[in-house]
Amino acid sequence: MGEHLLANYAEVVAVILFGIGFTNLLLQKNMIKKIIGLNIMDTAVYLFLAEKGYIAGHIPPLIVGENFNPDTYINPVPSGLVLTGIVVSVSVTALMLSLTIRLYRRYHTLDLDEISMRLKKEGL
Amino acid sequence: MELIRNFPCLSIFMAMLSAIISSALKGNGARRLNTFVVTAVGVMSACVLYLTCTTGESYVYKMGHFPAPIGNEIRFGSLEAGMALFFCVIMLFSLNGGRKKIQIEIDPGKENLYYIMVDLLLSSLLALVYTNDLFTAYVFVEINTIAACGLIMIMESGRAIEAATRYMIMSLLGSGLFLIGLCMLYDMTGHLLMSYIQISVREIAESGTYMIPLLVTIALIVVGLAIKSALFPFHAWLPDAYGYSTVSSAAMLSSLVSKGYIFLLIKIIYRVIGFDIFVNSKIINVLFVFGLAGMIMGSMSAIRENDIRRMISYSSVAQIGYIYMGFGLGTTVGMVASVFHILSHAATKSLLFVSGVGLTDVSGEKTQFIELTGAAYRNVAAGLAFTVGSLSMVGIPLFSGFISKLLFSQAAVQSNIKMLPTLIALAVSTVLNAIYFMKTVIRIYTPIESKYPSVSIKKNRLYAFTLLCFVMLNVALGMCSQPITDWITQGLSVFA
Amino acid sequence: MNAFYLFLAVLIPCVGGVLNPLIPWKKRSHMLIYLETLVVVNSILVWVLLLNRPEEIFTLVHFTGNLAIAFQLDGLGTVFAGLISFLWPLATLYSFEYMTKEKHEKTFFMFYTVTYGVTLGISLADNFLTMYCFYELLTLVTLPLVMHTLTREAILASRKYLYYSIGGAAFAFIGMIFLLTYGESPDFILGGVMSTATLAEGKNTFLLIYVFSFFGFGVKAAICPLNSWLPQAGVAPTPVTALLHAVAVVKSGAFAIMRLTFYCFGVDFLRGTWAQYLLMGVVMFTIVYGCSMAVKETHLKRRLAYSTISNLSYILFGVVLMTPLGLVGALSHMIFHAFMKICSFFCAGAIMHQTERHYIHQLDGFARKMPKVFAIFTVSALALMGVPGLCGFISKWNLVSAAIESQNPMAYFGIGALLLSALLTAIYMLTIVIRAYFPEKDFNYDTIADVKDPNWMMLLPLTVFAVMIVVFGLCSMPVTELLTAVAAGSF
Amino acid sequence: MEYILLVPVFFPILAGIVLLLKKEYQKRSSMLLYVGTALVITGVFAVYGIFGITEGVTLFHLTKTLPVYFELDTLGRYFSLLFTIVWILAGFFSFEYMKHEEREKRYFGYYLIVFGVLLGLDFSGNLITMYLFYELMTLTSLPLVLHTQTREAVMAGLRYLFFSFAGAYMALFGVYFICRYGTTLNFTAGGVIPAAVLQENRTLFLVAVMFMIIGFGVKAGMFPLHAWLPAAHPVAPGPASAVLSGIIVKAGVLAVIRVVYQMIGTDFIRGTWVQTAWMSLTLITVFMGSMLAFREPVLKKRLAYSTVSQLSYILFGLSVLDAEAMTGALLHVTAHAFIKVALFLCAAAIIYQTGCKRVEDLKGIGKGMPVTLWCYTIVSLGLIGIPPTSGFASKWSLAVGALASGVPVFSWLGPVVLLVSALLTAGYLLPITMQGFFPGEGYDASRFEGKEPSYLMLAPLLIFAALTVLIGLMPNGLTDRLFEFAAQALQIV
Repeated sequence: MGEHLLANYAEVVAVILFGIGFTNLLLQKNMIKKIIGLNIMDTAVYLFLAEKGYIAGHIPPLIVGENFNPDTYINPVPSGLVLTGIVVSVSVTALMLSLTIRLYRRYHTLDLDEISMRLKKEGL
Repeated sequence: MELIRNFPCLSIFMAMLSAIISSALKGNGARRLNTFVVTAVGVMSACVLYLTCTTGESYVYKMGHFPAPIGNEIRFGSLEAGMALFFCVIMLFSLNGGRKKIQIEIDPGKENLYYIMVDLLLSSLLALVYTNDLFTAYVFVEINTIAACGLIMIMESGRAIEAATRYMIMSLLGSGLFLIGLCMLYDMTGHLLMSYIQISVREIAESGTYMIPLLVTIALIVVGLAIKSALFPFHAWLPDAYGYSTVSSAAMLSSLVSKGYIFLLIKIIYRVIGFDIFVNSKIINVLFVFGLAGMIMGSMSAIRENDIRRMISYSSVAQIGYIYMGFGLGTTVGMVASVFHILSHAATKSLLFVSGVGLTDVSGEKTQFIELTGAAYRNVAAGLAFTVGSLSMVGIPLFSGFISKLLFSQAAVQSNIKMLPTLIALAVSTVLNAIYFMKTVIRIYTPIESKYPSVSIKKNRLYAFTLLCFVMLNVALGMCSQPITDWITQGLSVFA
Repeated sequence: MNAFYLFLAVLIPCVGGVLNPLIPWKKRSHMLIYLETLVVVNSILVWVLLLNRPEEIFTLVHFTGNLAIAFQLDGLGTVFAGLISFLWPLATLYSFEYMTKEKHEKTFFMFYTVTYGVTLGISLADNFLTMYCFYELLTLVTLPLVMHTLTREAILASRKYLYYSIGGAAFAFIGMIFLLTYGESPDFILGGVMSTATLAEGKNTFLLIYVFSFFGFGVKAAICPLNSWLPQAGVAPTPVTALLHAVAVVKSGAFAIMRLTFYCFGVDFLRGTWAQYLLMGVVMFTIVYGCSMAVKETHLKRRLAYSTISNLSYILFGVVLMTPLGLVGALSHMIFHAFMKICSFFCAGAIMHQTERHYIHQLDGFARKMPKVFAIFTVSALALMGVPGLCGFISKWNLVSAAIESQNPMAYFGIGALLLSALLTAIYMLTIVIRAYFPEKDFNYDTIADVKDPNWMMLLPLTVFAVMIVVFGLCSMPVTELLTAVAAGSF
Repeated sequence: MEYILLVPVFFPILAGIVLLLKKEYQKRSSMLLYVGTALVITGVFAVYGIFGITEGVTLFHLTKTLPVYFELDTLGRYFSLLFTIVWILAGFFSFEYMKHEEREKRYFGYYLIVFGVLLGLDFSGNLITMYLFYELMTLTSLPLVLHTQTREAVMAGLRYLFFSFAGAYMALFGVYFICRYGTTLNFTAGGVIPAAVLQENRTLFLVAVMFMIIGFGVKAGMFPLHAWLPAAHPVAPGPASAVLSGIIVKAGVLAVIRVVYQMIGTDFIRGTWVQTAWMSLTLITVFMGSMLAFREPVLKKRLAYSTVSQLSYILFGLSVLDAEAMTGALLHVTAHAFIKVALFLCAAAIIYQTGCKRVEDLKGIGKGMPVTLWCYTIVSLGLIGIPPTSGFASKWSLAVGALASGVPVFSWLGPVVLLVSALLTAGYLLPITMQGFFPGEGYDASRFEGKEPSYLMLAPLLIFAALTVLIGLMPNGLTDRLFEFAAQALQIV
């Protein structure tokens, strides 16, 4: 068991990071911390993907000049996935932030539970 | 015929394009464009459905330049086409039914934004339905989430924003899990195209290595999608999100967005994991239990609810429980029942939301039951439609709900262990459904000297017509269920 | 005759009823003539059908697979259809007079007439699904009738009625699924539709399912502990309580149970199992319980409703004996109780209509002022008690003979329950009669000076029913023979 | 010709119904004429039927297996003759008595109906017919009980009704089984159920018989369901209490004989717990009835308790299952009928004339109403069992039969209890005579002066007193016939 963990340390780190991010997103009350959690979570996934796509000793899949030797490249697909993922993550984070701003403007707090309490009190 | 094969791809892009164009249009224009696009996509889907049904095969459509193992693909059979058509129909009806409310509730300057969101939603739904690539599915899941969130928060009331935030957080948790599961799957199989993943998964399963990671992966994906589609106990966000958004949004969210995810799950079960592997994993038992719990608890919460919109929302929790319970049975028949229930519930729930708003409108915009007394006399069409919806929900014969109940029970009978719990839960849930829906029906038909004015059908032609369409759809599902179940069965068979 | 007419018989009242509120009537009498004609014509149609029985099956629509809405007429259906088509025109006539004091007549008569069609649908159903559909419809179309007065009480009652009925149907639904899955034929077949091998395989499961569906349909037949909706539903106008909650609705429940027991699961399978003993116990308890509650009750209609609960379980007792003779007993009590109870309810309705009095202690000395109504009420009371010479005696006799014949020791206790219930019946019915006929010595008749017999529209049905009670009591043989043939499957 | 049998049953019923439906008579006498004629006609036809017709007649079938059938056997003849005599005489008595009651028409209407029903009960040739008339009897006699419509009367009437129905339904339990397993429903000496069947379902039938004995015993005031009797009999108008106490209770006896002797058969229950229980119940009732009568201050109630006690004499005689004892029991039916009717009529006459109801008010009544009190005294002696009255003859047979029966314990316990009860009977009846004639020094009995009732009332009293003595003097003709019947019923060759 231990050996496996050690051998795949990058994956282990990724999963731990994912766990941290997930827990933050789920349990933090503060909106900003939630968003940070979200980002940690996403980043963990990218780490995981990057590690998966990396082949030791190979170079990035960039075509420089006429040199074209697929055997020396790392797997390009995960890199593509990471890029796409980052785009998605950015947009989602932006949306979350905009929501946070709106809530803050209205209620002057970042605590989601408190906002809920207030809404209940207002009886809306 | 060749042309028709381009339609799925075309419809996705049309929807996206219209979203982009709409940003440059005013509210009315965006609305017209949207109506046109939805209709056009519907027609195209119908053509695709016709094609796939007549040939009885599924087609693969290459996206981009790369061939199969690496490139992106669209794949469509009769089930996908039918779903796409159905989603278009429901979307059209929901938008028409809530049109007035949209004009009232949304800041005129932002109306076009609303339609942008709807267009995006449509495109993402279509993509979810058609795509054969898992990562593409993830991307569109996120687009779908964003669009849905936009539909909720467009109301700009505190509650709506709060609901949107909560919805967003839960969705992100779900998609996070989905994503990591997806990556692990990719790690194990080295593919992103569903068909190829399945081959590898099969090999893994046969060789017996990596069983635990495989199981974990399946669990992550399933839980991720379950959170997004509000399976009990992950449903906390749902009543607020459905209850405080504008009516069209609520109708679309409940009948389309969550159904889109469920359809994706079905697709993953069949195309990615393989139905038999999925059945042999323990996960279906978990789904089964949560499904049953959802059926009961959702209804219980609905009974306690004092607000008609939230009550209908909680009812969705129960209905989603039905669908997952059907998955949990682990038979093809159960799956057919679940798919049928997706249709039936979508048709009924949007009908309920749309007719519910008609009732609240004539009760001073109040959603509390006490204000609704006698509302059916003030808005006859809405009252009748709400009654039909309720009867269908309760599972009265002739309406769609009855057929899905019938299919579920027939599926349940085939399983020895799960038979009794399912049947009893179905019966109990029927009673609970009857309690809260019929209570409402009786209330709206209790005449009272009301201070609120009535609305005649003549003034609300479009609304009444929409309701009529919904009712017809419902009755059609209830009366002519044979072709539909045939179609589902056939669709599922070409699915894998 | 062509089997299509079966469907027609179901359709005419439904369509005719729905048309009623849509037609702009100039005068009330026009509407009444229309309705009565409609009902009478349909009843004639039904009777013609009964006498020239169509052999084939009329299929209306196919649902999925072998599920279809289909109609046919067999022995059991004949009995039930004959019964309701005889009672309905008379009850309609009665309600014309009764409803003069109520509002929303048009809607009322719409649902009242539609219910006729739906009940016929139950009796003419060819398969379980059809019966189930009409059974659910029955709940829905009778609901507005229960809440007709729209008082808070009525709404609560109707809600309860609805929940109970739908809940019951949900459990009956389970049975239906099993029958559809394991049955060899979707149609009703005397002796059961499942093969012995299938049944033997999952014996206990099938028994459990049978018990579920028995209780499911039992809701309408008001078996304990699912009976509390029935007395509450007494807030409805009397024609509803009388016809629906003494005959059509509750008997539909009993009828469905007969179908379930004799035509679906098959008595050979059920006899001697724990399911039989359990149900017999429940039924016996209900028999006694209903009567005891009736004795306690002081509201006239509610007392009769409790009496109905008890009497329905008589019918079910015959069913759970699970012998052909038991079915004969059950059917005869179904018919005779219909006459007796509708008669007593209509008397109660006449009293309420004429005098606005609802409680038994208000009825002192009424017999002198309403001699006809009370004479008829007395006849029905005696018949309910089972005095020989009136029809109640015959049906009880048939039930008990079946119980003895079944050689089932528990059935002997059932006889005891029947007799105890007969005694309680005597108590709760005759206290009313005696109060009305023999008020206390210094009773002042001026206090009820306003009380008088109702007009012919009410008296005619009452008289017919009373006469039928006596006629059936004296010459029951043709009926019993018919029922024996039905139970043997030779009719 | 056998259809004549139906006349005495249905004629009075119809006549009664007609009377009830008619408008109020202008003149009282025309109503009395109508009633009197109806009674006499019925009596004539009844006597003709009793002595002249041997064949049975089937009226119709209730169900295929349940014919309504009339036939007269010895028992039926005996009972119907007795009922006819008493009913007509008491009827004439009430012509006078009912003057001080209201709603006479209703009273006479039901009086006629009950007459017909009772004759139907006697004439019935099978179990189901008997049961039918038994229930009808309960229902139609109810208006007689609660005639006065005081609260007390209504309550007593209800009690009467419900106890009777409880009994009838208990009996019905047995009827069901007999009808199922019996070879015939007609009354047959020795029973109708094959011995093999009886043995096979032994427990069931024993329970059924016990139910039937207790059930029909309700009408005969047998413990434990006797409580209705002391309540119901006294509240009725005088002549009605007389026939209730003298006649209608006998219907219970008749039913018990029919069931035990002619349906189940005595062999089956001899020596079983049923017989023991039955005997115990009757003896308890005998003793308890007498004790309660002894303590009761109201005259009519005292007589009612006496009825409870005396009826159980009869039932005890039947329960011994011995020909001699049964003869005694049957004889006591007549004896008690005449005596108790006479006693009640005396009480009625006293109430009618003076309004006195309690025993202590009757001191010195002998001064004013000597004929009434003498009649009372004579029949009292009969009830106690002092020769030469009918009561002596019947009780003698009873005791002898019991002693000879050889039933353990009860063969001597029975006569002892009967003796004690006789002493108690003397104790509760005779003080009235003594105080009536000898009120004691200085007691002013002038309020009773000239209160002797009219001849219409006196005549029945005298006739009953005379009959009591007559039977006591010459019981043999009757006892022989009865013994013959008893021997046949017990199948003693």
